[in-house]
Amino acid sequence: MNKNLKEQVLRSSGVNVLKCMRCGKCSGTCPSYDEMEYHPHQFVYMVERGDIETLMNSKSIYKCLTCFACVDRCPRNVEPAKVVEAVRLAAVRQQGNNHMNPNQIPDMLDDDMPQQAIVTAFRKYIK
Amino acid sequence: MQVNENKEFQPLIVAFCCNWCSYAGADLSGTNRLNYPSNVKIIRVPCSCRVNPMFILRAFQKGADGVILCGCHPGDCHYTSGNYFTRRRMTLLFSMLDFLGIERDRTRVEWVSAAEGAKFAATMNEFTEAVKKLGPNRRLEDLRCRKQ
Amino acid sequence: MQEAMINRAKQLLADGTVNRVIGWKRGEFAYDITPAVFQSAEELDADFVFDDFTSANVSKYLVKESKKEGKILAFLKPCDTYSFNQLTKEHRVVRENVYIIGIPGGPKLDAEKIKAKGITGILGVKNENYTLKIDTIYGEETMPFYEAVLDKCASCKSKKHVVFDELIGEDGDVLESNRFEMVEKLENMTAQERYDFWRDQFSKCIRCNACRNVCPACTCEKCVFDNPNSGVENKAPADSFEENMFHIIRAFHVAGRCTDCGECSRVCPQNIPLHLLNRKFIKDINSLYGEYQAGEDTTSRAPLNDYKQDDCEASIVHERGVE
Amino acid sequence: MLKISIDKLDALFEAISAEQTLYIPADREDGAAEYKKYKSGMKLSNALNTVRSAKDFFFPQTENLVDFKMEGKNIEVIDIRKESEDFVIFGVRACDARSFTILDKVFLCEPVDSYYKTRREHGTVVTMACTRPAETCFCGTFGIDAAAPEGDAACYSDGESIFFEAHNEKGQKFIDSISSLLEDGDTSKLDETREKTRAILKKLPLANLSTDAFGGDKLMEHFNSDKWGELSESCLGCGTCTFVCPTCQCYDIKDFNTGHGIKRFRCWDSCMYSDFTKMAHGNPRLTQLERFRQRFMHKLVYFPSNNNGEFGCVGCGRCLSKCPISMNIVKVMKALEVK
Amino acid sequence: MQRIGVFVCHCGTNIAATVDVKSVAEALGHEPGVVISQDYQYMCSESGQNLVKNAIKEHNLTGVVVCSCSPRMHENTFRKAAASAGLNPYLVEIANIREQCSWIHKDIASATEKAIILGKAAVAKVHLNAPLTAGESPVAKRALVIGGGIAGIQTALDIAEAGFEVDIVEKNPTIGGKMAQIDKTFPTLDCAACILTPKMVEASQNEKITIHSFSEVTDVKGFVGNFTVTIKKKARFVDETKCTGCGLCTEKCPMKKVPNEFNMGLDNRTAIYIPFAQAVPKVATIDPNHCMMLQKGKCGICSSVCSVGAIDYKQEDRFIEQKYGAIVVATGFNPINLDKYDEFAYNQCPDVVTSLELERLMNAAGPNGGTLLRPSDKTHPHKIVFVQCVGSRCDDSKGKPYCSKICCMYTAKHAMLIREKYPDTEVYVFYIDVRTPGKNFDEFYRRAVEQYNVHYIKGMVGKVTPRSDGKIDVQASDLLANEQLHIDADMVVLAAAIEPDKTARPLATMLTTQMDTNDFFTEAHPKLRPVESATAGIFLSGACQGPKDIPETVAQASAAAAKAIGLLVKNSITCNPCVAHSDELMCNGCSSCEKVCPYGAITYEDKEFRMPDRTTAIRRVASVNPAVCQGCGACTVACPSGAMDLNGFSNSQIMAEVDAICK
Repeated sequence: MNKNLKEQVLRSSGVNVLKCMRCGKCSGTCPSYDEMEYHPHQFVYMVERGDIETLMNSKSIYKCLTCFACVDRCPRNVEPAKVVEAVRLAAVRQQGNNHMNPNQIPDMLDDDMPQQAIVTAFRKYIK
Repeated sequence: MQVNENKEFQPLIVAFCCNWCSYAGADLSGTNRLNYPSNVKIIRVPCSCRVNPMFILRAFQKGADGVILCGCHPGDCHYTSGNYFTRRRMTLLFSMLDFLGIERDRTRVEWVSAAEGAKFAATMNEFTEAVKKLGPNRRLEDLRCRKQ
Repeated sequence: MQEAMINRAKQLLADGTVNRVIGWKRGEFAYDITPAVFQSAEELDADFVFDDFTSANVSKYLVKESKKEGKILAFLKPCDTYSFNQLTKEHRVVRENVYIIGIPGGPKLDAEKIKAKGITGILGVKNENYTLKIDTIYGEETMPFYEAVLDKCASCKSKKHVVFDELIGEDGDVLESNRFEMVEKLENMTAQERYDFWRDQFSKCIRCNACRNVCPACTCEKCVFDNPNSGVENKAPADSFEENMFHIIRAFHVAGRCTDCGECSRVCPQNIPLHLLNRKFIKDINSLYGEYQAGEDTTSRAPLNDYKQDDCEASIVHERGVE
Repeated sequence: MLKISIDKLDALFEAISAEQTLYIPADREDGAAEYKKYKSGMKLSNALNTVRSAKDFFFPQTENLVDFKMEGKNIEVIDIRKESEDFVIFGVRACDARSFTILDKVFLCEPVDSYYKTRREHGTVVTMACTRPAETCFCGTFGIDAAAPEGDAACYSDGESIFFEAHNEKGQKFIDSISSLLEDGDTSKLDETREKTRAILKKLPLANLSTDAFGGDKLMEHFNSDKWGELSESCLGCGTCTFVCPTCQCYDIKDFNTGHGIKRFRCWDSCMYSDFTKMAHGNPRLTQLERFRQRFMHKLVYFPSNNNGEFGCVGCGRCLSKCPISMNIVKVMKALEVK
Repeated sequence: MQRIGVFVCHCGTNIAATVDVKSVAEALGHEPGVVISQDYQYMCSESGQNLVKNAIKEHNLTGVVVCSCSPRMHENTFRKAAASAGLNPYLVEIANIREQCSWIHKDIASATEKAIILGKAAVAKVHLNAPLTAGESPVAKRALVIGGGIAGIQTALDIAEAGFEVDIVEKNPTIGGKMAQIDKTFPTLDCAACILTPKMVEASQNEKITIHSFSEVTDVKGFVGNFTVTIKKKARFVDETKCTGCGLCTEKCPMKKVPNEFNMGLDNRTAIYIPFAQAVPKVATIDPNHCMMLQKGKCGICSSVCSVGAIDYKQEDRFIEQKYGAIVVATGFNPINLDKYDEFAYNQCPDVVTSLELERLMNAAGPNGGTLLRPSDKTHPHKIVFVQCVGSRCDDSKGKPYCSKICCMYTAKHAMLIREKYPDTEVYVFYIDVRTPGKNFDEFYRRAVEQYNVHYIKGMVGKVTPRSDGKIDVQASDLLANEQLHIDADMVVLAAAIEPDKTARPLATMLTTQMDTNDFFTEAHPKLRPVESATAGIFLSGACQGPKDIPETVAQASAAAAKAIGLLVKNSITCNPCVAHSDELMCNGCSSCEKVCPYGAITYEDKEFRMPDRTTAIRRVASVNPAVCQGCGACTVACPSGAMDLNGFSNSQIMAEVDAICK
């Protein structure tokens, strides 16, 4: 288990996961629930346990729509969406040098691809 | 026989204890025969909130090297809220003393319940040691009161 | 401004709204202005002054004045209104007996600062485009206006009038001031440095009580330092301890009540920065118990007469800052 | 006249302080001047005057008089007076120099205050003539010539050198002790400087302030004046004027319990304080008006009445610049002289 | 001149083994003011006490210092001994040389030295002790109960039973409170009305009990044993003494569209109304906001049909003033407003109801006569979802931080009742935790699961969406199955958090009692004095102190009654003489002391003073009520001028101790 990762996620999300009372309202309200391997309440709990890598390796981090329904409805102001975002960010950061290089892109580039998608691609995809 | 010239510095500690918790806690540490230095002299007050900053300064003026104030744990005050006022007053007073460059370890607030005889003794041991390390009170003393 | 104030005061005297006016009376030189009560239009015309040197906070005088027969007109600068409000809150002034006209605040000037420049024999001071033209026995001298501004005005906290019946000029806002800068600087020194700093300052103290007697928060019927039964009464610091004692206890007694009007430092004949003690308490209160400005209102609980169950412990003093 | 070049002042101070304790006015960090015990490297202040007056040397703010020791139920009285050492106060202005004359009248008349007397005997007052009087100066009102100060010895500066003149035996002894550093000098430039100073003194804003309306015989004219109410209204009742005043000489005597004995000490008191002269029966002056009146009546009427017309003020102007609300003896005199 | 006697106890060897008691007595004998200094084997024994008594008489002592065990042990013993010898008991001081000296130190020299110092401190203090006399204040033999719910009724009945007059002040037209609205009670499932209404009748018939219904407390003055309370009897436009409660007026009233608060607005009542059939007092009340006569001056039907002429359209609010010895607060609770919980669609869909509304829907006297029907279309619901913790256990910004305590049990009750009566109905309960501590409580909940097949699902409902087909989509996650559920429910029942009644806070101000941040009254001690407020003479009953179910409420109500009775049986209260007092000449009237007094013992009055400057001035000065002050001393430090001081622990006494110790 990576303790630094947990620290990083807690710091970048600004969330106090210990406030969670495990009611599951976040998951109950989540529109992407069925798409996700790990659900919002699990994110909070797994971050509390420090099991960040599992989350980072799960597609769930890209399934969160950041609709903030969980943030709005959490009775304890835990803000699960911020935790998801923070894990996502941790994953993005870890890709480090493994990012695609700009010069690799033209080969794959579709003319109609919006610019934003290209930028996102830099972040998301590894070689 | 050799006379030890460098007698160890013995600080004078004044402890204000509230009647309901800390004074009883001090009694308990006596009942349990838990030792703490005889440097500590206790003054009984009804509640920690009775302790006026003037008393604390007065103790330093007259030769105390450390002053500790003990009261009920927050929420347990016999008078419901006395120690909450104490906490604010003493926080500000100690902060001011610190601001004036007086050593921080000469003053302290500690919550000791009537059941915490061991904590009382431990606190007094610790505090006496801390003050001993600081040496005699020179920054907040009245020279006229210094013992020759 | 001065003229507008005199005219309005005359009107209020004439229509019977008030029977006297508290303001400032001109002196022998440019700067030696004395707070005074004016009873008539003639007196106002003759002596009433409002200029760059009318820095004295007149709110404390209202403790006595507001208990006299009839209503008094008081001209209050923004900082003075905070003092007045605090006095109202503590039932020390009778609000109904005071008609308050809010007037613009400083920056006001400090004659000591002009003199500190080596300018002596001051006969007159004029502000021309923020350059002071000073007429002296030894010829005319000039200096930048801002170099002669009172310390308390240089770190002004608010241009807002928190209480008034009417305003002359416009009301301002609470300012982002740098007033805690020096406190912070001291906090970041070592304990030894802080001790040396204050010892140096307090050793100048002559216990003239000017700081206490000018302070609008110090309105006790009898100060503990004057009361032989209090156990701490003393008239002169016979030892460095007594210098400390007086200033610690005085600051403590006004903690949570001091509006930071800065009069204590202004009047200290020995230039001891006494306001730093008050600001230290204000800064601590703000950071530990939430922002609080004494005198801002007349109903809130003073921080030392209040508590929260989850207040920090006194040990926080051991845990922060420089030792 | 004997003189020393200004750039050799350091050597002079070193020489004096080698023999006895020397006090000179020196600048503080905040720009104000105060008398300090001379240490090598210290510079003589250019300020016109110190914040605290020079009276502290003979009449300090607090002073232990006697100790008592208690053993159980016995009390022992301990005389703590020690043999005093000689000292020199250098650079005293004309006003402060005159204040010693006034204090002498109080402390050296019977019964003589031995504490004061001892210090007076051991102290040599070396005065310095003024060259740049301020707007607050009005020593002339009391017949003081700022260009020719009193004191045991006097100094005059012409901008380049300082000239010495002895006024009495003690002053002569002082000059003799430093004579090796002095040389004879031409006083023509000095005379010029003095004349210039005197011309400035005449032009001062308070130069025309007169004592005609005051004096020992004017009690009834002023005591019940209705001006007092108005004048005292703004008075805060602090003691600033009293404590910076070179002639105020009131004190209180108190006991302090050190825990292992009693120290009986005296400290300055101020007639502006509400419990000044509080006695068993109470307080004779109950209002600030009465206390305020006391201070000025004492200086302008009672003191001259008891001291052959000599006023209890020297016009140093300290109270003018230090009063928190700028109420002072000049304003009082001007208000009272108007009939 | 003081004549102080010092008595040093050996306590067998307890003290004498480590403290050289002889030299302590010897040393203290030399202290100023000490005329006799003795040591003795057991000072607390009868002969030891006689030693003290004889010395007092023989040496005409003005103060006594006993160097012995802790004052917590024998201070009273020696005070009594002194009193019996004619010395004021408060002129005795104890130096604790056992618990705080001989028992903790081993070295004889240092222990003896310390004992001497502690003795000197006590001598220094006793020099400044003043004789104190405990004051007495009379007790008015009447209690006031504020709130006429089950808590107030029970307290009133118990106090009346003990023979004291009790007044109940109830703001509604009838007593009964929330319990009157409840259908069945857990864990026994007996009918609430069946157990409550007899108590209501008993209260109304008890000669010692006066019920002020439709009334409010508007002012409280005084202190323990001696409160003066102003009660506003709101105009009900019906003469209570004449009205027989026949109900004819309510039948004839043409204004029939007023939402019925007793039925939670689920049906309507008339403008003149009797809240429910068993109301006490059973008198009609006119709702002036809806009465056409009072609004427009036209109608008057009720007046014409009333055979006893009880209707009085001109009635005004009346104020009565009464003296009480004790006050019991029983202001109860309310469910919170659910406006901010949009996700549960409470305001959008009539079929989403609160639990209290469900009580009414299921009650035989409710809008549907006891048949559970959906409010929207009056059909039977076949799938009902219960949502727990709505607004409870929340972050401060989202709701109440506390657990409302009663919801788990009443939800189990509801679920069970529904399954019992309508076995074709499926019941789901979405819970976070099921909290059922209490006698027979968990068994009750297990019955709901095991016997009645109620579906308990762990997980909070995330979203409730009313659908166009009349069903309600309930979206939630089943945390144990780790899946998201959608339930097409017919009804949703929300277990809304409960909060103290809105009238509690202004009342607390009047009573100078303390409240926590949630507006629950604070008890004097959370463990040891749970039914008393910190203000003497004010007691707490029921949910005004914290969420409670009925058994707990009734228990606390009786406990509060017992405490009140304990006060009322006394003819007078002996006051602790170690109380604060204000030096009026020093007092600034700044109110600092009042702000820190936990007991409301300090009041201010404008008094005329001869001032030092010979003028006469009216000054605002503090005065401490010695019957209320408990002597904590908080005020003494809050007072900047030092006008406040504390008897027995005065500034000068404590400073003398400090001085003696630091010598």
